[in-house]
Amino acid sequence: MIERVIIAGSGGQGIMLLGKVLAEAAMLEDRFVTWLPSYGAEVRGGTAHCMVVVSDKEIGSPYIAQADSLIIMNAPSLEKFRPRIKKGGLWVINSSLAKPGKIDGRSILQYPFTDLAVGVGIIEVATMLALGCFLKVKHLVQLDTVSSVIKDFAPAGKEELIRINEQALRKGAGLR
Amino acid sequence: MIERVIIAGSGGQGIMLLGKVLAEAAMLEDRFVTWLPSYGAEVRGGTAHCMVVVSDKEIGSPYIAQADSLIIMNAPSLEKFRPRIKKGGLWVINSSLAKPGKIDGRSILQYPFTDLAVGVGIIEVATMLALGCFLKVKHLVQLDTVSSVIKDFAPAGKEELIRINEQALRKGAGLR
Amino acid sequence: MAKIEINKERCKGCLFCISVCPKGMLKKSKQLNKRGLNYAEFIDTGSCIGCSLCAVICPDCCIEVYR
Amino acid sequence: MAKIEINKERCKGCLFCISVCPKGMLKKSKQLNKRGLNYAEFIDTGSCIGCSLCAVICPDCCIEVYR
Amino acid sequence: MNKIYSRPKALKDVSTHYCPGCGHGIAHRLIAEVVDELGIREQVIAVAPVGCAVIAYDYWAFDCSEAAHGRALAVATAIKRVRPETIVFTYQGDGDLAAIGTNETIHAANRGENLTVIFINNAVYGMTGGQMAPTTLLGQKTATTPLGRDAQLQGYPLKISELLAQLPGVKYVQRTSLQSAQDILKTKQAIKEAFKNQMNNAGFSLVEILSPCPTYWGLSPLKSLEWIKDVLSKEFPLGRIK
Amino acid sequence: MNKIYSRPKALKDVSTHYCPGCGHGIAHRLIAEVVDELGIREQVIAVAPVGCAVIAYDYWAFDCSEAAHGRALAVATAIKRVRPETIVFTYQGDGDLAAIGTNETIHAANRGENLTVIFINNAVYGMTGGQMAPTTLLGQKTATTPLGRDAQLQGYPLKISELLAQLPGVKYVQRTSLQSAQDILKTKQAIKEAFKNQMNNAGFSLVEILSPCPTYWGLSPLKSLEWIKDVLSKEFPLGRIK
Amino acid sequence: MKELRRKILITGNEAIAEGALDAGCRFYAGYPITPQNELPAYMSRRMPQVGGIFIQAESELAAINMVFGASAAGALAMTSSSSPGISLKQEGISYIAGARLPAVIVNIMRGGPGLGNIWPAQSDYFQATKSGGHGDYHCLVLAPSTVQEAYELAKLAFYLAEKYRNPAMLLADGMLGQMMEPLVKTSNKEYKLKFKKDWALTGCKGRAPNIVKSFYMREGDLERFNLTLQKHYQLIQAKEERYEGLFLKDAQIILVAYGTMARISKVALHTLRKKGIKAGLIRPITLWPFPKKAFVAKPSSKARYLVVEMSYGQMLEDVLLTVRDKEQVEFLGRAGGGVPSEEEIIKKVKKIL
Amino acid sequence: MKELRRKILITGNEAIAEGALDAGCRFYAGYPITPQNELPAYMSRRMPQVGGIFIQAESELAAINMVFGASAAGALAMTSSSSPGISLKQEGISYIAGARLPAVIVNIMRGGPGLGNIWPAQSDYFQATKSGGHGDYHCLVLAPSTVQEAYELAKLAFYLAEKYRNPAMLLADGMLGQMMEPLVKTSNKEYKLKFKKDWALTGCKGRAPNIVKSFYMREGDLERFNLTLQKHYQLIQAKEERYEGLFLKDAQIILVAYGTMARISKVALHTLRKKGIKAGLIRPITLWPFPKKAFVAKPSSKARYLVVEMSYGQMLEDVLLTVRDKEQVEFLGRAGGGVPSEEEIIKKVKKIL
Ligand SMILES: Cc1ncc(C[n+]2csc(CCOP(=O)(O)OP(=O)(O)O)c2C)c(N)n1
Ligand SMILES: Cc1ncc(C[n+]2csc(CCOP(=O)(O)OP(=O)(O)O)c2C)c(N)n1
Ligand code: SF4
Ligand code: SF4
Ligand code: SF4
Ligand code: SF4
Ligand code: SF4
Ligand code: SF4
Ligand SMILES: [Mg+2]
Ligand SMILES: [Mg+2]
Repeated sequence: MIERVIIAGSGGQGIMLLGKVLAEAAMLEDRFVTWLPSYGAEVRGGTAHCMVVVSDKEIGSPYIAQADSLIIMNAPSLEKFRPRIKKGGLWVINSSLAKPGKIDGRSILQYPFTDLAVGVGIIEVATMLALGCFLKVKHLVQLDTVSSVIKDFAPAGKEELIRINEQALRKGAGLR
Repeated sequence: MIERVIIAGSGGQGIMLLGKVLAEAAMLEDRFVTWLPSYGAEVRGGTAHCMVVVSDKEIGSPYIAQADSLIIMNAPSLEKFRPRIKKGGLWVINSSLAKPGKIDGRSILQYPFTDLAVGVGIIEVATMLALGCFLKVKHLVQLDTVSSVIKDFAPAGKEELIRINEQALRKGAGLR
Repeated sequence: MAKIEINKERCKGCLFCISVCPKGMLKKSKQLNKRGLNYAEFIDTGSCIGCSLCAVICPDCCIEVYR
Repeated sequence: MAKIEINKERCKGCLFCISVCPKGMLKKSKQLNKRGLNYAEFIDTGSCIGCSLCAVICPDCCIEVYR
Repeated sequence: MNKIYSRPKALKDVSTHYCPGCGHGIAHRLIAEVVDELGIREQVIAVAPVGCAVIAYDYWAFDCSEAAHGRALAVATAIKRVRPETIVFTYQGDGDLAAIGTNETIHAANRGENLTVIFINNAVYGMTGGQMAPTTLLGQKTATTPLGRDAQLQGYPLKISELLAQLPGVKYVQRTSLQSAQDILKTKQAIKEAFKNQMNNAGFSLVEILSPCPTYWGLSPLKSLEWIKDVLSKEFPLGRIK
Repeated sequence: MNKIYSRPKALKDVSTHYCPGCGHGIAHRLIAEVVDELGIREQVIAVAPVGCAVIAYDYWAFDCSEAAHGRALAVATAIKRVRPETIVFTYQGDGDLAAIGTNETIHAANRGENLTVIFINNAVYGMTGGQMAPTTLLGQKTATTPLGRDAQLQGYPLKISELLAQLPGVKYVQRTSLQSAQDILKTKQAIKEAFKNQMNNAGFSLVEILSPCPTYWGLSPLKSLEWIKDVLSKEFPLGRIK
Repeated sequence: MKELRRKILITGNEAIAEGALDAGCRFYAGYPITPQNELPAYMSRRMPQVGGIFIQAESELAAINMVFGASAAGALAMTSSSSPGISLKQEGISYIAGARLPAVIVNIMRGGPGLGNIWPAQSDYFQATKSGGHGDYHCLVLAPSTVQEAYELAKLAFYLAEKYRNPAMLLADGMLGQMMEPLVKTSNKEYKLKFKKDWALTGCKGRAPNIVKSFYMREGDLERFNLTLQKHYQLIQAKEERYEGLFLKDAQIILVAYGTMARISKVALHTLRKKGIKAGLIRPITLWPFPKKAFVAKPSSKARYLVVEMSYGQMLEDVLLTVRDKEQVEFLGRAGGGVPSEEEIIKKVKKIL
Repeated sequence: MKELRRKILITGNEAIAEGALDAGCRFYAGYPITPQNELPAYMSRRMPQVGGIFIQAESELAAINMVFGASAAGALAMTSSSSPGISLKQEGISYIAGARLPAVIVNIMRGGPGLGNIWPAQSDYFQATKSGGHGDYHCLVLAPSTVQEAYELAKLAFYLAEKYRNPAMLLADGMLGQMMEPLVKTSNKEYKLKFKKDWALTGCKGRAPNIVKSFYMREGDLERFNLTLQKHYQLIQAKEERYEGLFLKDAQIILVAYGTMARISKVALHTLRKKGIKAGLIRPITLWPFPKKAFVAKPSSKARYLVVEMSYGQMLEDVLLTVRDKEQVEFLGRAGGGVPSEEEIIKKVKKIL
C-alpha cells in the first residue's frame, strides 16, 4: 500500500498543518510516512501546498510527481495541480473557493468546506472537514488517531478548539 | 653548464638588485636564467637573499638546495647559508661584516667590500665589488654585459651613479 | 470629475488603497479574483477627486487614475 | 644612582632609546652585534636617573633598568 | 478624461510574486517612475542581490544584474567604473546591505563610488522566512529570535545609514518610509535626488526605505503600515541624515 | 640597586621577528605588562589573526589562537561566549580589522561582545609588503598606490574607531600612539582600561594604536615616530573617542 | 498508544539539530539560507533551553570562524548552511582542518551553480569530499538518507570529529532537510563523547600556554605537519568507511547512490527484484572516506554498477577510482533540482542489462 | 645587443599581468596576499597607463564580485590571489560560472591547509579542477610552467574565457609567481579577442533589457540550464585539451607533472635519458579539461606512469581516471612547501623500473 497525497490551498488556510496532522496520524499507526512542504518563492503570495506519502513499506521520494489524491482548498491550487494527479485519482475539492469545471474521472468529492467551517464556528477548520471527507473514502488512518493528534497539537487549555476541530473532522467524514 | 648562486646579506644592502643584475646580464648573453627572491617572514628584520641559476639548458627549479657559489654580504647570512654550499663550492665573503672563521675548501674569496665601497664613494656599491670579484673567478658573464645592465637599471641622468657602480664592478674584478 | 480603474486580477487585496482614499471610493469585494483573493473595488459615486493617493500606495500597480 | 642593562644581541638598532634618554646616556655602537646591526650602548657616566623612558620605548624589550 | 496616473514605462506590465501589502512593489514602482521622469531608462543598470526582490529584473524594463548575497555594491562598483556613462543603482535588503554585505557597503561608500543605493529596511529577512535582520527591533520575535531580540545576545538594531553618513565619500543619506501615501511621495523625491546626484557625479547616495513585510511581521498589511509609523520609525527616525 | 624595569612575565624571553623600530614589539610588551599587573595571565586568551603579528603566540606566555585574516572578532566572540570566565582579546592590524574584517568588526561591536580589541594602525599592510590599507593617508605611496592614495579612486582613510563609537554596544574607544615614551605610557593605560572593562563585564572596548612601520613607510625608525606625530596623528586624532 | 509516542514527526533539518544536541553540541552559529532554515530556527529555540549558545552570525564567514573559536575553546560546535553559503565557508573549513579542530558542518545542498535555486541537489559532492578549500585536507563526510539517519549521523559526526580532531560534514539535500519523517531518538551509548582536550584554550592555569594555529613558517615544518595529517587520513580511511549493502551477493546490477538518491534507488531496487532482475545497492554512508570495501566483495565479474546522482557525475569518479574495470560502471544523473525517479532508474537498468 | 633587448627579465606574477594586459584586460580587482603581490602591484602601475581600472578591493570576496560586475558590463576582467584567498572566492566563481560570464582568476598556490605558509605548493588542484564552489560547473584551468608560458597562458585564458563565456583559472605556484625569467612578448594574432557581447549590461539603448543572472526559479529551468552547461563543457573537453608530450614514443616510464613540478621533471627526464633510461613526460597545460588524449597514444602496454606533484595525489586521480590500468600508475608527492627534487624523481624512477 502506498498513498501519495498533495494538499494545496492558500497561505493562511492551514495547508501545512493539514498535511502534518495526516502524517502524524499515519506515524502513530506505525506506517511509513513522509511530509514535504512546498518549495520556492511560491511561498510568497499565491499558493501553499504540501505532499504526504503514506505507505507500509519504506518510502523513496517524498516528492510527488503524480498524486493518488489531491486535496484542493482554493481556485489557484486547482489550476496548478490539475495535471498532477494520476488517472482515476481522488479529488477532494473545497467548492467554496474552487469550481472544478470539467474533471475527468468519477472520484471527485466536492463540498463547500469553507462555508461549512463558518457554520461549525471557525473558518480555519475547513481543512479538518476536508481531511475527514478524504479519510472517509481513503481509510488511510483511523479518525480516532486523527483525534488524538488534534489533541496533541492543540496548545494546553484549548479544549474548545480541540472540540471544534474534532467536530469538523467527524462532520467531514459524514459528508455524502 | 649550470651555475647556482645564492646571494645573501641584510635588507638594505641591495642583495636583490645584485641578483637581478647578474640574472639580467646572463639573459642578455642568451643564457637560461632564473632569479628567486627569499621567502617568508624572514623578510622582516634579519637577512635577505636571492637565488640565481644560470645555465645553457632549460632550468628546472629556481630554488637552490646546494649552491655552487655563495656571495655573502653580512655575518648572519654566513651562519644561515654555511650548510647550503656544495663541497668545493665558491665562497665570496664580505669580510667587512662577516668573518668566516674555519671554512673547508680553498675556494674562498674574502675582501672587505663594504670598506672598499666607502672608499669608492658610496656604501651601496659593496655589492658591485662583490659581483666583480665573483665574476673574475666564475666568468659567468662578461663584465661589459654587466656594465650595460647597470646603465639600463640606472634612472636617467644618473651618470655619476653609473660611473661609480661600474668602477666598483671593475675594482671588484681586479681584486686579487 | 475623476475616476480610477483597478486591475482586479493583479490586486492582492492589501486594502491600502481603501485606507487612503479621502473620499471612501473603494471597498473590498465580496467576490474572489483568480488568485482567490478579495480585491479592491471602485464604487463610482462620482466623488473621486483624482488625487491618485490610491495609486500611489498600491504595491501592485493595479490602479490607473483618470481626470 | 641608576643604571640600565642592554641585551645587545636582541637590540635592532632602532635608536629609539637613544632619542628619548633625557641624560644622553646611550649611543650607537661602532661594533656590530650578531645580527649585523649597530646596537645601543649604555655609557655609564653616572647620570642615569632610572627614568625608564629608554625601556618604555624599546620595541625589543632589550633594556632593564636598575635603581 | 486623461490618464493621470498609470504604470511607468520602466515597470514591466506583469504581476509580481510579492506578498499582499509588501513594500517591494511600491519601491519598484517609485524607482521606475523616477527612471522614466529622468529619462534614463536606456542608461540605467540595476543590481539586485538575493532577497525577496532577487527577480526584480523580471519587473524592471532596463538592464539588470543579479548579485550574490551581500555583494551588490562590489558588483555595482565595477559596473559603474567600467561604464561611467551609465546610471548604476543597487536595490538591497537590510540583510544584504547591513549583515553579510556590511563590508562591501562601508567600503563602497568610503570610496565614494558614484552610485545610488536603494536600501529596503523591512527589519527581517523576508526571502528566507523571517529571520532576525540587523535592523530587527529589540523584542521583535522572528524565526531565529523566538523570544524576541535581546540586546545582550543579539545586540542592537544597526543604524547603518547613520554610520555611512560619517564617511567623507558619502554625499547623501535619507531615510524615508512607505507608511502612507505622503511618505511614499517623499520617498520618491529622495530616490530622485539620489539618482540626480549620480547624474551630477556627486558621489555615493543612499535612500533607506522603511518597508512593510506583513508576512513576517505577522501583521495584516494595514497593521504593518501602522507598525512602521508607531514603532519602526521611532527606532529609525525619518529624514535627511546627510 | 633594584631592578625597576624588566621584561614582563607574560612576554616570553625570546627575540621577535619584527623589523627594527616596529611598533608591534612595543604593543606586545604593553599588553604583557597589563596582563601581569592585572594578574590575569592564566585567564587570558589572545586572538591574533594574520598580519605581521600572526606569530604573537610565540611571544606571549598565555593561551593564543590564530584567526583567518579578518575573522579575529568572530573567533573571539565564540571563545568568550564559550568561556565567559576567561579574558579574551584580539590583536588586529588595520588591514585585518578595517578592510577584510570590517563586517566582523562592526557586528561584534554592535552585539556589544564583552571583548577587548587592540587595533594596530600602521597605515599599511605590513605582512604582505606594504600595500594600501584602509587607513593609508591621502597621497601616501604604497606598493598598490604608486602615485599615492587618491580620494577619487581609493577613497578616504577610514576612521573605523569613530564609526564603532556610534554603536550602542560599544563601551570604550580610545586612540593612542607609540610616537613617544609618554604616548606609550598613555597607551598602556588605555589597554589596561580596555581589559578592566572586560573584567567588569562592561562590553566592547577598543584601543586603536598608531604604530610605526618603518619598513613600509620607507623611513628610519626615528623618522617614523616623527611622522606619526606630525602627519598620521593629524588625520587620526589621539584621545578618547568614547 | 503511549508506546508509540516515542516517535516524533520531524524535519531532517530539525533531526540533525536534535542529534547534535544529543551528542552534546552546545555551540551553534549560522546564517539563514534555504533549504536549511529549520535547523537554525530549531537551534535558536533549543540552545537556550540546554544552556548552549546560539548565534545568528552576520555572515557564513563569521559563522564558520565562530565555530573555529568555539571549538578552539573546547566546545562541541556546529554550523550549517546550503551550497552558496558552504562555498563561503571553504577558507574557514580549511583553517579548521589545518588547526586540527573538531567541528561539524552541515550542507543541505540546493541547485547550483551560482544562486541556482532552492530545489534539492547533490552537486556539492566534489566540494565536500575533495576539499573545496585550499590545501591537502579532508573533511569526514557523512550522508544520511532518512530523517532517522540524519539524527544518528549528526551524533556520529560529532563523535568522529572529536575522535580525530577533524572537521566532519553532514551532506544532505534540501529534500531530506525539509521533509518530515518519524524519528525515534536513541541513546549515545555507542559513542564515548568525552575526549580529553588538553589542547583547548581555557586560560593557561597550571599548564604551559596552548596555541591553536595552522601556520607553520619555518622551512620544513608545514610539510611535516602535512605528513602527520596524511597519516591521520590513512587511519580514518582504514577505520571509518561505512556503507549499506543490499542484495550484493547475487546482484547483476548494483545501484550506487547516497542520501535522497539512495532512498529512491532502494525502492527501484525492490521493484526490480520483484520483476526478477537481480539488482543490488551500495549506499555509501561515509562519502569521505569513500567506502572502497563495499566494492571489494563484488560477486560476479560480470556485474555492472549504476551510479545514480543528483549531479552530473561526481561520486561517479570515486566509483571509477574504486572498481577494477571502468567499463563496468554506468551513470544516471540529473541536477539543478531534477531528481532521477524510480521509473528512470528502472528504465536505465533495463537498458543496461 | 639591441636585438636581445626584446627579452625582459620579469617575475611570473608580472608576466601574467602583462599577458592579461596584452590580451586586453582592462579591469583588475584583487586583495594582497603572498606570494602573488607582484601581480596587483604591477597592475596598480600599469592599469592607469593603459586606461584600465585597478581596484584594491576590501577583500577577496569584494574582488571576485567586482570581477563579476566588470565582466557583466562587458570588460575583460581579472582577479588574482593565493590559496586562502581563492577559497574565499569560491562562491563568486560559482556565480560567474552560473551567470556564464567570462573572467580570469589567478591562483598562485601556497602551502595549506589553513594559513599554512607562503611556500609554493600544488595543493589546490582539486579545488580548481573539481569546482571548489557549489554546483556542477567547471573553470577552464591552465597551468604555466615557465614565466614565458605564464604570459602566454594569461592571454590564452582570456581568449578561452571570452570564447566560451566561462571563468578560466591560471593555476601556478609561489615559485613560478615570484621567480624571474626572461620573457619575449608575443603578438595576439593567434587569438581573435573581440567577441560580440550582446548580453552585456550597457544600458538598454535600442534593445530589450539584458539580464545577468544565475537564478532559475521555475521548476525545470535550472535543470535545463545545467544541461546546456554540460553540453558546453563537453565541447570544451573535446576541443581544448592541451599538453606537452616529450619522448612518448619509446618511453618506458612517463612522468606526469604540471607547472613548476613539470620543469623539474623535465630536467630529471633529460638526466634519465642520458643514463639510458627511456623516460618520457606528459605535461598537462590544461588541467581542466584534463588532457586525456595525451594518454591515448601510450606506446608500450608495459610503460608506467609516474605522477609527480607538490601535493598528496590530486592530479593523480585524473590520471587514474584516464589510463586504462591503474596498476600502471605510480606517485611521488610532497606538499606544504616541500618540492620533489630532480634527485628524488630519479630515485623513484629507478625504484619503479
Ligand atoms: C551566501 C548566501 N547566504 C544566504 C543566502 C540566503 N538568503 C537569501 S536572501 C537573504 C536575506 C534576505 O533578507 P534581506 O536582504 O533583508 O531582503 P528581504 O528578503 O527582506 O527583502 C538570505 C539570508 C544566500 N542566498 N546566499
Ligand atoms: C584571506 C587572506 N587574504 C589575504 C591574506 C594576506 N595577508 C596576510 S596579513 C594581511 C594584511 C596585513 O595588514 P594588517 O592587518 O594591517 O597587519 P600588519 O601586518 O600591518 O600589522 C594580508 C592581506 C591572507 N593571509 N588571507
Ligand atoms: S484618486 Fe483619490 S479620490 Fe479617487 S479613488 Fe483614488 S484615492 Fe480615492
Ligand atoms: S492597494 Fe492595490 S493591491 Fe492593495 S487592495 Fe488596493 S488595488 Fe489591491
Ligand atoms: S633610565 Fe632614563 S636616564 Fe637612564 S638610560 Fe634610560 S632613559 Fe636614560
Ligand atoms: S630601543 Fe631597544 S632595539 Fe632600539 S636601539 Fe635601543 S635597545 Fe636597541
Ligand atoms: S516575505 Fe515580506 S518582503 Fe518578502 S515578499 Fe513577502 S512581504 Fe515582501
Ligand atoms: S613590516 Fe612593518 S609592521 Fe611588519 S614587522 Fe616590519 S615594521 Fe613591523
Ligand atoms: Mg529585509
Ligand atoms: Mg597594518
